[in-house]
Amino acid sequence: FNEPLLWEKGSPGRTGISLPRRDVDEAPLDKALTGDGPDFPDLSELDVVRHFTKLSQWNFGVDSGMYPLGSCTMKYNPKTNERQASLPGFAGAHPLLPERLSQGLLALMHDLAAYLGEITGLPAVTLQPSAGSQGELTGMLIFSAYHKHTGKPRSKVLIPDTAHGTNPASAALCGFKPVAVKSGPDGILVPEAVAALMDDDTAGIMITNPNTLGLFESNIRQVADIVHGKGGLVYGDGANMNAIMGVVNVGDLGVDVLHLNLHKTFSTPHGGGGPGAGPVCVTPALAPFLPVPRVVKDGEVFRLDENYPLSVGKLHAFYGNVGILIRAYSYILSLGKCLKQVSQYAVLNANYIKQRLKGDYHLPFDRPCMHECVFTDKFQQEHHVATLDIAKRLMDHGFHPPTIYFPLVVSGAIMIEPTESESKETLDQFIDAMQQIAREAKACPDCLHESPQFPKVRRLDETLAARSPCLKG
Amino acid sequence: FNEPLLWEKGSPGRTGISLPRRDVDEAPLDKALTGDGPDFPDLSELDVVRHFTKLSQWNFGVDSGMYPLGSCTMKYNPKTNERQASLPGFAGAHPLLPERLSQGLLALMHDLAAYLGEITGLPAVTLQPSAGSQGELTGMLIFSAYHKHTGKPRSKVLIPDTAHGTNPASAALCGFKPVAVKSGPDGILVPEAVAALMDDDTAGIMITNPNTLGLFESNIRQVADIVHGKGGLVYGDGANMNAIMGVVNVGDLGVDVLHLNLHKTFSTPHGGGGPGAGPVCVTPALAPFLPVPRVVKDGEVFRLDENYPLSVGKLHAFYGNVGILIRAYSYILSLGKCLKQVSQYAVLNANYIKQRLKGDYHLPFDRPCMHECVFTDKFQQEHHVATLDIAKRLMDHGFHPPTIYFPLVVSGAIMIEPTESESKETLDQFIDAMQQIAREAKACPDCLHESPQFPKVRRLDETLAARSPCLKG
Amino acid sequence: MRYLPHTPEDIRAMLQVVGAADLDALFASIPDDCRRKEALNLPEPLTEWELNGHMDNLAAGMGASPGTKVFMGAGSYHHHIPEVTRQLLLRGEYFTAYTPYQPEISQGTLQTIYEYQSLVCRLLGMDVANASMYDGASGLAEALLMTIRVSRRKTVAVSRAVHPLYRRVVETYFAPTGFEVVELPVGQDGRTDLSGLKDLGELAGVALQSPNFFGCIEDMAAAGKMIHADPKTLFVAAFSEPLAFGMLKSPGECGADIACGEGQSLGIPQSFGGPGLGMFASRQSYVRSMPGRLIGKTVDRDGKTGFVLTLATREQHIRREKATSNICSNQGLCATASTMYMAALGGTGIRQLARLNRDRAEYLKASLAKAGFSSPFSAPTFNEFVVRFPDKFEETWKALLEKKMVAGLHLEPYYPELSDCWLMCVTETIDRDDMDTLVKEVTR
Amino acid sequence: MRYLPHTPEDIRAMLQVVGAADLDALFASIPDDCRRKEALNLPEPLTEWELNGHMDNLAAGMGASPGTKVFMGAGSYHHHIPEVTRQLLLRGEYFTAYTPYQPEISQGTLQTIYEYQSLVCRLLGMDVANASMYDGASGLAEALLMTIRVSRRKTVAVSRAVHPLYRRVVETYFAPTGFEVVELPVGQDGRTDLSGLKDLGELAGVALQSPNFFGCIEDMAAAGKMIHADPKTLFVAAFSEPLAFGMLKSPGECGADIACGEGQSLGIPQSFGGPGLGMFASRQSYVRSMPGRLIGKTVDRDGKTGFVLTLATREQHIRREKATSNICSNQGLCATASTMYMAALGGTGIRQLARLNRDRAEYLKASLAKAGFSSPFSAPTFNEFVVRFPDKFEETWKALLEKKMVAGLHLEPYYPELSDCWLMCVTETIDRDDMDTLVKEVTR
Repeated sequence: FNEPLLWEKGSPGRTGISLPRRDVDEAPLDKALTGDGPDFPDLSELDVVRHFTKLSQWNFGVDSGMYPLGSCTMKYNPKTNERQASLPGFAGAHPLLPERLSQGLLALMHDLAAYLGEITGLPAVTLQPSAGSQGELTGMLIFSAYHKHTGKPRSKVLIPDTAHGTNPASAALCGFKPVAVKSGPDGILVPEAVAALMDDDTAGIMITNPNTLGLFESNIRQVADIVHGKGGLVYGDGANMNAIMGVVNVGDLGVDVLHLNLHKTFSTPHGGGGPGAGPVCVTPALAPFLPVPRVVKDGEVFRLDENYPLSVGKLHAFYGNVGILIRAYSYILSLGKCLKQVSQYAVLNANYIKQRLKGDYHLPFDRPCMHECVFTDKFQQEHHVATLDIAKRLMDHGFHPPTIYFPLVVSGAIMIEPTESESKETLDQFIDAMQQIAREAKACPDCLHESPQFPKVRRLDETLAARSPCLKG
Repeated sequence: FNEPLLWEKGSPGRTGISLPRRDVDEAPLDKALTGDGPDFPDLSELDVVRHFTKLSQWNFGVDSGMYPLGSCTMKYNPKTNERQASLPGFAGAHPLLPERLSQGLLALMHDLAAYLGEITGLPAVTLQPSAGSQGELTGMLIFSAYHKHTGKPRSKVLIPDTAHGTNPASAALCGFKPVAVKSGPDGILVPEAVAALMDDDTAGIMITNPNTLGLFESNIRQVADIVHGKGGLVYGDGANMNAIMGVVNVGDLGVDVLHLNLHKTFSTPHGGGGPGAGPVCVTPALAPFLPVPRVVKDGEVFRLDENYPLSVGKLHAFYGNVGILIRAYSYILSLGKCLKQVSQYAVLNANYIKQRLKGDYHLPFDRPCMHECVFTDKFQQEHHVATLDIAKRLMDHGFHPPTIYFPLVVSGAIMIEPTESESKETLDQFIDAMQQIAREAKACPDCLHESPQFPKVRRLDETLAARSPCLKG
Repeated sequence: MRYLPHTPEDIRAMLQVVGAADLDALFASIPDDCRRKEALNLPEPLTEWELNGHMDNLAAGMGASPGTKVFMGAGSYHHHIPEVTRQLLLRGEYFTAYTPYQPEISQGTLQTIYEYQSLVCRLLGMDVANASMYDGASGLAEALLMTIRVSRRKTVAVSRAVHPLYRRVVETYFAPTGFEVVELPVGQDGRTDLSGLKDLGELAGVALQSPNFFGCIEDMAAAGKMIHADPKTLFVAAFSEPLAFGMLKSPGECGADIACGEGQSLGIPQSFGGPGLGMFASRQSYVRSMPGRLIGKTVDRDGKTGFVLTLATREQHIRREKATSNICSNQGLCATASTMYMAALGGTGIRQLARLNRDRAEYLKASLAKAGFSSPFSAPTFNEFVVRFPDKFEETWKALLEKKMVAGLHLEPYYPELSDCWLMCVTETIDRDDMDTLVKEVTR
Repeated sequence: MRYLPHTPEDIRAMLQVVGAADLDALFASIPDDCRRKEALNLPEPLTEWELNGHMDNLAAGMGASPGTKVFMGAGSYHHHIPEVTRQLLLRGEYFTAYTPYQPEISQGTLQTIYEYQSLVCRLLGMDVANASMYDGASGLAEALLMTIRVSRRKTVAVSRAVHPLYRRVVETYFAPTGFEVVELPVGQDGRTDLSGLKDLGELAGVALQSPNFFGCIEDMAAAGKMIHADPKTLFVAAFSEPLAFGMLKSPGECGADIACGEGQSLGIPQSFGGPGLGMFASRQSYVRSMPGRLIGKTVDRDGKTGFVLTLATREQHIRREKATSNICSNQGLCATASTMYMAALGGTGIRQLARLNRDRAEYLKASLAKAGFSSPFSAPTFNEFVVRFPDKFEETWKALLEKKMVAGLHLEPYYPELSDCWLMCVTETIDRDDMDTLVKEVTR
């Protein structure tokens, strides 16, 4: 059934909210300043409940089934984290409360930063960036500030072709010119390629590790040495941290700056696109450049400290997405040392899928993967079946499709990240579905072209949407 | 997609719960007493979340759309009531806490009883019965205790054919023989019919008012006089109280005992069948017979009083479904005097549907109805389309069907109770759907026989289920 | 008001269709002398925010767990409830649905309750379970009435060690029926003394509770044999703490014909005593005499598996006064909660949790004994036990309330012969530190 | 651990398929010198119940509304949030979904955000709104960068009455770019003084906030005219309290080219400052220069209406370094919350609620004035205003903390020239009694 748009519902004068009693007189206001108020529909509370209940039913989430969207780490979002974030003491807290009345959240932020420092091996941490991309921006601001401070502003940043898509834009926002580095034949970075490009006008390199092919950049220490040798810095995109917690100390690899995506590795809800949180972890040497304010502990008291003259400044009006930080903190406390198991199982699951599907789908890099594996549609192309068809058909089997056509270095990529949350039975069901689709690609390519059949709508005309944009009603 | 049964999932040793740390030694126990523990499946937390998320999606509730199930008063269940009932002070309260630590809920129960007394006009109230049917049982126990006390145990109870289905069973549980009273040609009780049956071995009469045809029993005062004249009592089934709040004082009608269904009139959730709550309101004369304990107020302190020697005793180990009482109390406080509007709009909605559909469906009693109206399939029978087909087809239009084949006095009954929660637009959509079905009954009877088409399953084989019961897996 | 959608314009338009001049005219069929004269004397409606404040105040006036340490069970147990259960139960599709009369759009409720019935059978070792009763007490009353229907006899026997409040509900149900309830005494060890059973004549049923009200684990297997010495007598196994079956022999293994009790322990908040969950199960042969709703598995027109309400011919809307019971609902949402809870707990979890309950209770029992407070009863116990305290303990108990501890339930009002005894309870929510504190406080 | 489904048997079976001897062997591709030597130095995992206790303790250490009466706004507002919003947001289908890359199974998120975009346009009087930015501050920075892209100029002007913390974020974003930000002064009346505008040369954009940081309502219509005296300059209308548009002229009506600000007021908990909601809208002609995600309406193969992410060619994963911004997510769940809130509020509700906010704030302003504490500024205000307090007020303010009142925000750290001034806020959550109490306390 269709659900009408909000403004196709309701009746003027109806109400869906409880307004406090009026206990003061009306105060007049200059007519020149006042308007008519927005043309919102008037609904009852039940109208609102039904509308959003129905809309939600057309959505697929981790709670609906396996969601192996590569590079997005769609793990289980624990329900208890929602309880914690909604405690009135947290949810009702004004950000400018005096420190005496904010000790609970200041302590939480202080300890969360320490845990993230321990997990990454980069002990100086800001929690302020609102998402991974703002974390990247923060990292680039630090690059910029560092080089300015050391007296040598630089103009370029190296970015391998296996890095995350946001990296070039983040670098560009800080005035850096991104320079692409081609990865080697094994899908990983070759030190020589970096050495050839690294010079003293290059601020550093941005490396996603494990990279977007799901492979560990095993030459990273050599690469870091090359970059450091030229006075550059190494930025690590920690979006894929879920693969290596407790296994790799990122600080040991020569990485100077790393952002994390709490909505990936640390189980905070994705919420249909956000809010996220993108803490940035740096070496002690770069700590002075972190955003302010920073939470510091004086004896038993926590306070906010603005006094870092080299700081890049503020990225958020207050302290970032604290509600998200609370959830990540809850997750870390719930798992503690078992975070290493999280990574082990995430990697086990990806390798299991890789191994079981590699007869059915083309595997461009057949080597042990980390938390995700990348196939292509090469075998299916023979039957005129493309990655998109395979993805859409998976919906008819009750699965969310993997990430498709990314990374760009692989043509027709199918990037599968199961995460540690999925059980062996669920993986087996997914593998069965993928194998059935592979068989169907041979037997009935049109069945795939016509998919999906079961969701509320069929394939949507994206060209029409972009050519004649209709962005509001 | 099918969702497997719980025990078809899981893997032994997996866990979905957080067990407290063991901080004491194991204590041995005689082997003769110990068993192996139940054969439950072992699931992860995510398994549990997905299982019940998916199952819930196959259910239709008031939050999903209009649910005009006659006699069930499927009104909106306000979300705030859930907040209140889950406050830790309430949800975590042990029923045998000392009174000093129970003042909050004792006050709530005391005031709720007073409000229900005011709404019904029967001021002595017990909140203990767990549902309407237990309320009826309580009423019959009071009948029995009253007659025993006045020295004349009686053996029969009069029950009109338009009364609720549970009435005869409730009377029988108390050892009364139910005697049917035929309603008159207008669908309401005729005093003469009662006079002919009422004698001094008859404990009283059970009247549903408004009755199950949605009609007000306008002769109720005369009927009550007849019953009282023979020393009998009048029981009112208040399941349909949603029609008459603020309009009728039930005490004025001559009713001595009345039960209410909080999950009908007072908006508590139906929860797929319960829990309900069935408070019983009685005249001051019958107060001594109410169940114990009763909440009393001594000065500013509330306490539980057991000292009512004529009481029928206890119906519930503790005080009834307090969690449900909290919700009803919240509802009453949220509406206050506006409860009269609730009844007015409920009646308006039913009459509007009656008026708009009476050309399309046969209306056995064409007179102003109260909160529900009863049609039949008489017009559609000509095309071999029955009430059941109409009901099932409504599902394909996104509505829950009305109550069907009840009341029994009307052949092929379709009993529609919209409640006050539904807006005019929703009623119009429902009316459109019903009219379309009426047209379809003529044009394509088989389309109706083959309905529903859209839900997860089609018509189910109930005969098979009853003939070879499979009640567990 | 946000629950009432009608605008003045809607009302006007609808009245016109109906042909009524105003809202009052809708009630024309109600005679004048039946109309209410005075307005409802109720408070002004509260806003959502005023209501929140008011309810927060009332809730603050309660001494509830976990803020207060409650060493008291007696039929209501404080167990941890996973947040998962709470959030899933709030899903409107479960929560705002009625009894699943229309199975095609009620498969969620139906499959869930089918799973509930199945897990209850597994837990209790029984053949068939219903969709739930109101609570443990009325369930016991219904069970005893069922033994009368099945056996066509007129007397039932109930142990004095059955929860005293359950027995009062049984009394209420039996009062107008003419059937008799006799009481079985409690022995020195805290278990039911069945030695006089054979002198009680033809019994329809015999009800024991295990763990019983004193926390003592009855020797149910032996009791079953003694009761079945008369093959027509039904053995009713009652309970108030089903978690015990994570480690004890199930009622079915002990020969019970009917097992019934309170399921609140299984994921349902205490809520001042209700709503709870009346669990009810029996042998297959008695299914048609069983009260309450039943869900069965079947197929649809296309042969696809589905679930429906079944065997409704036992019920009151069809059989009317001949029905097995007048019950026409269940505790649907509570049964759903317990299904979620049992699913989360799993077989491994329930074994561990039951063990932990017992072991912690044993720790307190031993600590109190060491401090000089021993139990009058020798039978093994699960997570509750009786302790004899010295004369002045009532003062200590009151003093402990100030320290937010409820040090057990005084048995005097329920068992005058145990006026110096207190029923203690320890679940997994009470840890060793809590117990050590209690022992320190009662010995000081 | 309940989040990790693998049993030892599962692991064994999977390792065998993979061909790895043990879990460590899975990491063979990581060179030895890249392996972590020491174990993670993290606390032991907490149980769900230990975590609850720990978090309850931390939360108890906060002076949060409603327990504390906070007369402070300054970009974070305590408004009532309906329980409906809270419960609907917990629905897993919304909550656990990712960015709607696969529209066929994401119509819930997509239609909701399309509705969000539409309601934002209606509220702000703008042509097109994006799917949201991180917060009001970074949204303003993005807006100013957008004026530079559109106008191809290099300097922007920002009023000193714009939220000082927003201006600091703008500084951060601009620092490495080489573009310049100049400040516009505040006049005697508390509004931006635009008289010097014409001397500032070719401006890409001019940003004003209304109500501004001092709560003063800027004369935006007049400002728009002055700014557009240079037709290439874009007028950026910022805000931190969108509820004001329930009664004020919208940015669009005042000629704004871009409207951007913080939407936390619209149904989102304060949460110590985040997550909030960066609302962002512009004129139609600038849509392709706009940062952030956009949802558009389209049809499926059968001609059925549906919604998709669109105009992605502006975005970083396609345009890479040429993208309009590096932002690749939005505040999806917060945008969803605000859509639910705006739907519940409705047009009638937002008018009434805005009025009530203003009227209550005016009551406090008048009461304080009567008590001798007047505002340094004469411009009309919405629900915040500045008051000048006497020298020793800091002591009173601290004393009031003990009484659970936060009597406004001291402006000194933000505006040294206003060192004796405090920014007060009154929303609908503060009633007359609360205000009377405050006035009594500050005058005693």
